[in-house]
Amino acid sequence: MTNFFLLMQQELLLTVIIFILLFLKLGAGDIDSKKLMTLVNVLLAVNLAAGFFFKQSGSLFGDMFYTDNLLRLEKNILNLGVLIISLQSANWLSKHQHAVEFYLLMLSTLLGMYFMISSHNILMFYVGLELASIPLAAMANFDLDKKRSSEAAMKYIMSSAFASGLLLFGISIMYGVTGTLSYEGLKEMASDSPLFIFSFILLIAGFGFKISAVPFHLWTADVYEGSPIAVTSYMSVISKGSMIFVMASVLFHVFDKIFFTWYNIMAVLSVLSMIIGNLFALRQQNLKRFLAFSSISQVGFILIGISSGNMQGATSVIYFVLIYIFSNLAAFGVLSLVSTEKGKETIDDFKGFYKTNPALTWILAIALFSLAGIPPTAGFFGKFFLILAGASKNNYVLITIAALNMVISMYYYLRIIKAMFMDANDTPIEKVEISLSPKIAFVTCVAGIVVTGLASGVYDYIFSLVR
Amino acid sequence: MNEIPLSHILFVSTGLFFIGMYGLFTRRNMITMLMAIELMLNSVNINFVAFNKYLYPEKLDGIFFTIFIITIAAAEAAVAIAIVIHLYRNHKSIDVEDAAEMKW
Amino acid sequence: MNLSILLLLPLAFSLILLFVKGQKQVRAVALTAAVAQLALSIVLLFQFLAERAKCNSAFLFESNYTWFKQLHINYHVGVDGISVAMILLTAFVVLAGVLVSWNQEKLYKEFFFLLVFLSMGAYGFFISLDVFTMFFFLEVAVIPKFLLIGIWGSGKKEYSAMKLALMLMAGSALVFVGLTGLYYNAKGAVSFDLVQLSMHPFSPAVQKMFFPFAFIGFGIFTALFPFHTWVPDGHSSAPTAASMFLAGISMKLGGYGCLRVAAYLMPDAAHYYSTIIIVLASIAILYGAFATMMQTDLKYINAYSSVSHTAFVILGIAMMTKTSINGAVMQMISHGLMTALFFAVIGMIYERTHTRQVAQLGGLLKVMPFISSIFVLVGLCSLGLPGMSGFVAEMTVFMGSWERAGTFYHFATIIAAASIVVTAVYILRAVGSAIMGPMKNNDYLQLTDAAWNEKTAAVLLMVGILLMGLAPFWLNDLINPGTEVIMQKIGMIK
Amino acid sequence: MNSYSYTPLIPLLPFAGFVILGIFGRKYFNKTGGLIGTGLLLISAILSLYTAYQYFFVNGKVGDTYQTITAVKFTWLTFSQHVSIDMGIILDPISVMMLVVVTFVSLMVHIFSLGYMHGEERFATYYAFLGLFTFSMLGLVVSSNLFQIYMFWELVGVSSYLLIGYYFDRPSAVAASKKAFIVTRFADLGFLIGILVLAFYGESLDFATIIKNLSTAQSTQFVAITSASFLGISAITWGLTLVFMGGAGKSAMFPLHIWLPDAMEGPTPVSALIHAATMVVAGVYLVARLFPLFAINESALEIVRVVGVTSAVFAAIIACTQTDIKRVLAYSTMSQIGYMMFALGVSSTGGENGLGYTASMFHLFTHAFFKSLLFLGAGAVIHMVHSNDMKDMGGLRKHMPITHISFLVACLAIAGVPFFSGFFSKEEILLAAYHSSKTVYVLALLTSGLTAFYMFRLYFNIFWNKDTEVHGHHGEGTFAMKLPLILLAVLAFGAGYIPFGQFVSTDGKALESEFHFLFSVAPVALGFLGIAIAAWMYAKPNDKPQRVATAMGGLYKAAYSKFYIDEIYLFITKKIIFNLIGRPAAWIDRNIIDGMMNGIAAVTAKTAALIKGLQSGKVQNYALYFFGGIAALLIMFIYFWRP
Amino acid sequence: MSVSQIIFYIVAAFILGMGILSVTTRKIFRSAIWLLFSLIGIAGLYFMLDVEFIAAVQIVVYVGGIVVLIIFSIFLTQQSGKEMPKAPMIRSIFAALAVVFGFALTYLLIYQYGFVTIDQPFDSTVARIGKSMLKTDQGGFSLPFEVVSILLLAAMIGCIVIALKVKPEEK
Repeated sequence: MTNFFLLMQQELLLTVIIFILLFLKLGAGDIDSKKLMTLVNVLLAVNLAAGFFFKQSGSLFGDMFYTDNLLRLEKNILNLGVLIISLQSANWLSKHQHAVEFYLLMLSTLLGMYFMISSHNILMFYVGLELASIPLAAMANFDLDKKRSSEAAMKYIMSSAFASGLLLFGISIMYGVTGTLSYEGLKEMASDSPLFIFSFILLIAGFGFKISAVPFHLWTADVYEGSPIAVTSYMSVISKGSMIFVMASVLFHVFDKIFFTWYNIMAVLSVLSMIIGNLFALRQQNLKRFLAFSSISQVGFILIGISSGNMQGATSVIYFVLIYIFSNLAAFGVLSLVSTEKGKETIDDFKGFYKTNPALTWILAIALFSLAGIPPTAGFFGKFFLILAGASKNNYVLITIAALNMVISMYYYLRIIKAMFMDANDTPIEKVEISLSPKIAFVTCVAGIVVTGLASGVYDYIFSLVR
Repeated sequence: MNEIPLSHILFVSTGLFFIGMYGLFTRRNMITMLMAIELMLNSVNINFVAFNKYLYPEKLDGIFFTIFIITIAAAEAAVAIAIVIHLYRNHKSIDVEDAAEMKW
Repeated sequence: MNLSILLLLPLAFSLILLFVKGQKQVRAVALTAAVAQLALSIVLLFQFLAERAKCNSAFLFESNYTWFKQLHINYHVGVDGISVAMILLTAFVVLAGVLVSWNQEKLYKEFFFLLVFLSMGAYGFFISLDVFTMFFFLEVAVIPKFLLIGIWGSGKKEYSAMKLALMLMAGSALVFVGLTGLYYNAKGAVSFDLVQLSMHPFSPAVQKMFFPFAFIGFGIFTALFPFHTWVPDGHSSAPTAASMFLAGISMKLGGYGCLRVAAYLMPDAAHYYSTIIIVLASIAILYGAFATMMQTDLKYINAYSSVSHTAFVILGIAMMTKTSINGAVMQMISHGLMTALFFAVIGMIYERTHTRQVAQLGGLLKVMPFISSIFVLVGLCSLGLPGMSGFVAEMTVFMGSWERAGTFYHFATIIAAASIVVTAVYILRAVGSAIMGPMKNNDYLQLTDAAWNEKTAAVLLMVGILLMGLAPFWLNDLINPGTEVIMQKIGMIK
Repeated sequence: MNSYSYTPLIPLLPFAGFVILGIFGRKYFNKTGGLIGTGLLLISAILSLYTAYQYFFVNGKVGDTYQTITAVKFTWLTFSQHVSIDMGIILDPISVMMLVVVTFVSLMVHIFSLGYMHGEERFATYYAFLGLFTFSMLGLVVSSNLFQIYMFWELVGVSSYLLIGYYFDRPSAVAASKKAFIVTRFADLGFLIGILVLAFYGESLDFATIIKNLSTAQSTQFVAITSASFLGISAITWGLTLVFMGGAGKSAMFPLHIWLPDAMEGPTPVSALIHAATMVVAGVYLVARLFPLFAINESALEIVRVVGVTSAVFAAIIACTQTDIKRVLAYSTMSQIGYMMFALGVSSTGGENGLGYTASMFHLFTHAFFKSLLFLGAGAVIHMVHSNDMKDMGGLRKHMPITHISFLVACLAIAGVPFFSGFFSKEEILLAAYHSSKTVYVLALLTSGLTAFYMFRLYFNIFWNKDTEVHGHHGEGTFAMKLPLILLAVLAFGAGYIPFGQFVSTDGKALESEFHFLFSVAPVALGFLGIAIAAWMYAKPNDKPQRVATAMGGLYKAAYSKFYIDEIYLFITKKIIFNLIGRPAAWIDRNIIDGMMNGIAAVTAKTAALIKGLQSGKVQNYALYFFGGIAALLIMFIYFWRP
Repeated sequence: MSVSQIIFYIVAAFILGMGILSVTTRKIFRSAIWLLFSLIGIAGLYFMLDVEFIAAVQIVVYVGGIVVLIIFSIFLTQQSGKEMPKAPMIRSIFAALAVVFGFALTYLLIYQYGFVTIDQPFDSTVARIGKSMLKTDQGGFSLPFEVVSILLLAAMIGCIVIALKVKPEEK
């Protein structure tokens, strides 16, 4: 029984948090949103800290649930991301009348992701996946008075339903072919038969939908643009990150037999994602939409790391997601502040931003540098190691394409830098006050961006956990 | 009952799946799109049940999967309909073609 | 001496700069930083010479720490004569750059911060013995350049900054691919360590595959034809100190990389591709010179001439004789000093006259004899006047290139040598109409000559030029053991 | 250590002058700069004379042969095991002779300039440049190493550039300085490549070693250089010809002479020093320095000969038509150097065969004095009338007697009138030419007649002919200006009496040159004829010059226009190099190569715009593409890409 | 051909036919009804496959729940009699092509795979299902069961937040 509590400690804690909130909402009626947020943040921090305490691995529920230190770390990374998002969206949430519900939904999706990560059974995976996506659609609609928000939610739920339909069809065929739902069984039964590959590709498409890999990415930009910014950042880092973790472990451990098939699929998807993501990102004016495409191209890089199929690749992927969370959230954080306070989201609005908001400009700049992969930010290390891992399979065409795409991506990141630092603007965005909780979030992000790369301990730690 | 070949059942489910997909592609009303999605999910259910019965009768994996799909489909439909209704209430249209403000 | 000080010092100073307020204080800190760097590099030089006399290893002052253990990435630093020379060059140029930008008013704090930060990148690059670290520092230097040009530049600065950043990024992307290839394909070593890699030879097929990546990649940094077009725009839009750094040091990163990474680690491929590289370099030398001839903007003149001059570095490396490689290194240093000074002087002129168009200037010698004399001197250095660094370097390249027997190589050398005439043409045209000739604008009569900071900067670089020009044996001694190590690897092939 | 260890001082003293005056002159020594420069040079000149004395009369000889003494030598820059640039001073008859000539003429010019340049704004700078030039020229003549000579060669070029462009606010001066530099640079390119060739095969840059290696018939180096060939011409011919190209450029030989007349834009004393006596003979000196190699290669020597004689005749013809007195002198210089050049070209080594060599050096020696005298005299005249054009002059003999007499002496010397110095050296050259090639001899004879004519045309035009108004506010000039004239006049007369063959010859042994009375009849007669014609035409103002010019028709016009060589060059540079190479290169760079880079960016942007339709905003399309993507993957990985 | 086979083909044809009608008819209300029939047909199929529990769930959840929900929302949003607009022609064509192609490909693959059925009794009684549902060890499904409950909770909250009429803020 202790085993049960120790193994599921993160999930249980999260559930407890959800229920605390639920009862608060039901019992206390209108709570002061400031207090509420402090409470949630503290609880999340506790959950985060607790994640580092227990080091147990094992499975529960007849192998439905499995956890080990790596998975704990992955969950903790997500938890950290949620905490940062929570801190950043303080301004937005304090004005929103459904703050508690927002947290309830967000934390349920997080719970879904935990289960998805810990799943050792494809059914469990599916349930976790749906728990992670259905409430997300509701969250996308949280700007209740904005048409774009509803449109985004509609697009998300439709696409997601379609994708899960296909995914389920794939899973059903896979079940038909292998007769098992457990990962152990699938690992054993995986084969090269066309029907299995068929089902496998449908499964990949399901993954691809969540991580928005091209060509399964089309919902991304619209949904990101329309959703409230907190949701956008949540989708782009947490939701995506969780799926990447799952994908890596599923591909590496369950489908290792058909490595050569998925290796090629990953290569194709990665090339497409990088190129298409970059090409679209080039033309964007809206920063949220821009970050959507940039995140698509980032996924391309992650897929390279996944394609390596070795420990180095797995480590690099997790490492990169961590870095990506820091960098992307730093960018979204700035955007969130400006957008909430001043309602400005386009690149043109940010012209001359440096004159009025030097600190925010530097934060955004550092975040963008990290996204672009420029040293000494962590993004450099992340990308370098991903591609290095990809190169271990001697696929230098892929590597070259990736490297050249870094150049293209450089252009659009620098375009924003240019707008902020260099372009003249008569009416720049006025000075934005940064309250305490976003400040903490920014410090965390920037520290993360700087330290995660230079301090090799992080990478080594992840490496030591990877199976 | 085993005289019905599995492949024929699969024919039905596959057919239903793609009928649903066609509906999803071509229906402009969001509610009908949802209906199409339900068809797709049902086809998957048939698959699971048929596989379970015909190939792996010793365990109940397929049956359970079906049960969970049905549950989740209900939840999904509920959220989707909520979103659609919200859209309709605020913007008086549930035609997908009208909900294409964000693009490019 | 612990080489990491070379990194920590600029880093510390750049951080201090962030917390200092007021123009006077900021520039005082920046100046201190630059002087400290120069002092440090001079100390390094003497310690190096003393140490080398005692011990006979390829690299001195090595320190090697594990960085990313699982990836076999080390923080491995060490210097040989070539790197010491480059470090000295950097220190000279940075100090001069700080002095020249003394009166920087717009966003001065950021300006000096970036400048000092940049210098850290350069030092890091030159002391690295691990290819990863080297690459790290290579890229560290890109963004500060972009910002320096884009914020403080002139003309179509945003375009130029972007172009520079993108092309340099493209260069480092190629380098990156080359490096990953090296990493996995060394026989018996999965490593980025330069020393390790050099001990585990690559198969010729591998070399042939990855050499172009590494060489072109680094080549873009050093304005390899036809990837040089960032040079004219970037240099001409940059503020003075940034131009000085760009042309003086940044372009050398490429040359150094071509030599230290591409040629040194992949000698077979270097031989294999040498023909085509020589062709490109010869074209660049002469073509660059001709293109310079038609420029009307002083900065463009110098920028294009940089294309022509740095191609000597490429030529020297591709010729692969000991003398030519010596010459390539010398040319790097010479060009670094010379072009930095040239940009400094152009900056001074521009600051006063607000034009860089040759046609609008004239007779400056009358009103600002110091600046004009330095302009003439550096022009003469550029066209290879004996007694100045340019001559020594170019002649060494010529001699070295000619040592490579074969009509093709001789012909390439002749083409390269022919540039000395064209160089003379454009330099003298510029000098003739900007510095000499009648005064074209009477407003210029009010202009003042160089201030103390500008004089110091100019004299500093001029001393470097003359030191190298008058006593090249000294530099030769410094770099010779380094090139010998390289030659041992390259020379084995024949 | 040998007794010549002080010799580095000879070049270094003027260099010290350059450094001091160059850095501090403008501020601190603008008035006294001249004296400092002159003083330093005086010491240098005394040291040179002392060296000459020591060398020629005390310890230069071992047995009956003058030795080559290496006074100082250290390695400056090592290229490879054998090849290095050494800085050194070697003393042999020609270098010692040149030391004397250079320091002496330079000293005269320094002194003369004290008066001539008095009151200039950049007085100290002028002396700094003079010091730099003297240093470079001295360094050049004592070079022990082929590359060392090249370095100083470049340095003299630069000092010449600086001095020609001394009046930097005159566009013509700027243009002239540029032209001089670029033309000689072009020639130096040849020189440089020649050095590369010789060093490559000779495996050394040291004169002695290179000559030893390449002239020993059986040595490996000799075999290599004579057997290697390019375009059917042996490597040694290439090497020597290219080296000679450098010499021809600096010595203003046809067709690289175009810079010399323009170089007269510089201050006149500078012309006397650089463009008459010293720098322009560097080419001759270079060939003499490498003469052992030239002597064994007939093809190279042939080129030297042809170029020399062509230049001699060509320049003499042009000189007859020019009206700018300095230009006349410039062409005359070119012509005389042509003499020296072909004298080398007709020579070979050893004893009597080396007569041409000795004669060339002899003429170099005498020419230095009378030509610098002519220039200084012209300077004095220009100082007086403030014009270069002989149309503005006439009848000046009354106003400036000392100038007149000294100028006359120099004219007589150059015209080859017996008992004047030029006579002796010229006779020797003619003799050498006569023995070697009759064509050369005839042309040389013709030139000597022309020389007499144009010199006296000059002389009469300046000092006789019409009387001109002279704004005689400062008379004939200061003592500083007169003293050099007098001293040089003495030498212009007396230098010929030195038994030159005793000291300078190809093999270091004394060469007894006998004097053939009958042989000298023809040149002397021609000389007098030339003088007579000049007197007939120009002694009094009349219209004969016009009539003759009209009678000569096209030839006169062509000669007056310097045979359109300048125009040809202009055509080549402006039309061909600038328009057909430079402009296209710049254009290609901006539009094609840079256009490629921009094009990549544009194509990317265009592609991005083209595919934007994918993101149509319609969720059903997204689903369709989604399915399309899956279908594509399915087909790809099920049917085509099975690992 | 046995009776059950014949019944199967009739049911199969009914399911597919209703499905096709449901996605093609222009009247939205009819569309819902055709969907209802199709789902009932599927329930019939489950009966034929001896999975009565699933059939019952199908009837309860789909027919009784989802379709009703849909019909309600149709009433909320639409006048039922109105014809629905047609999709753009090009998309219909592509959709048809994609669907036909996808069906052909999928079924071909399934057909070629040749599932080998084994003749074994299939015990899908409610008792067995119930026991498995709450078992926590091997073969149990209690964890997903619990997770789905949270999912339903979250979905409910989401629906409430979105669909609840926003009251004007009182200030």
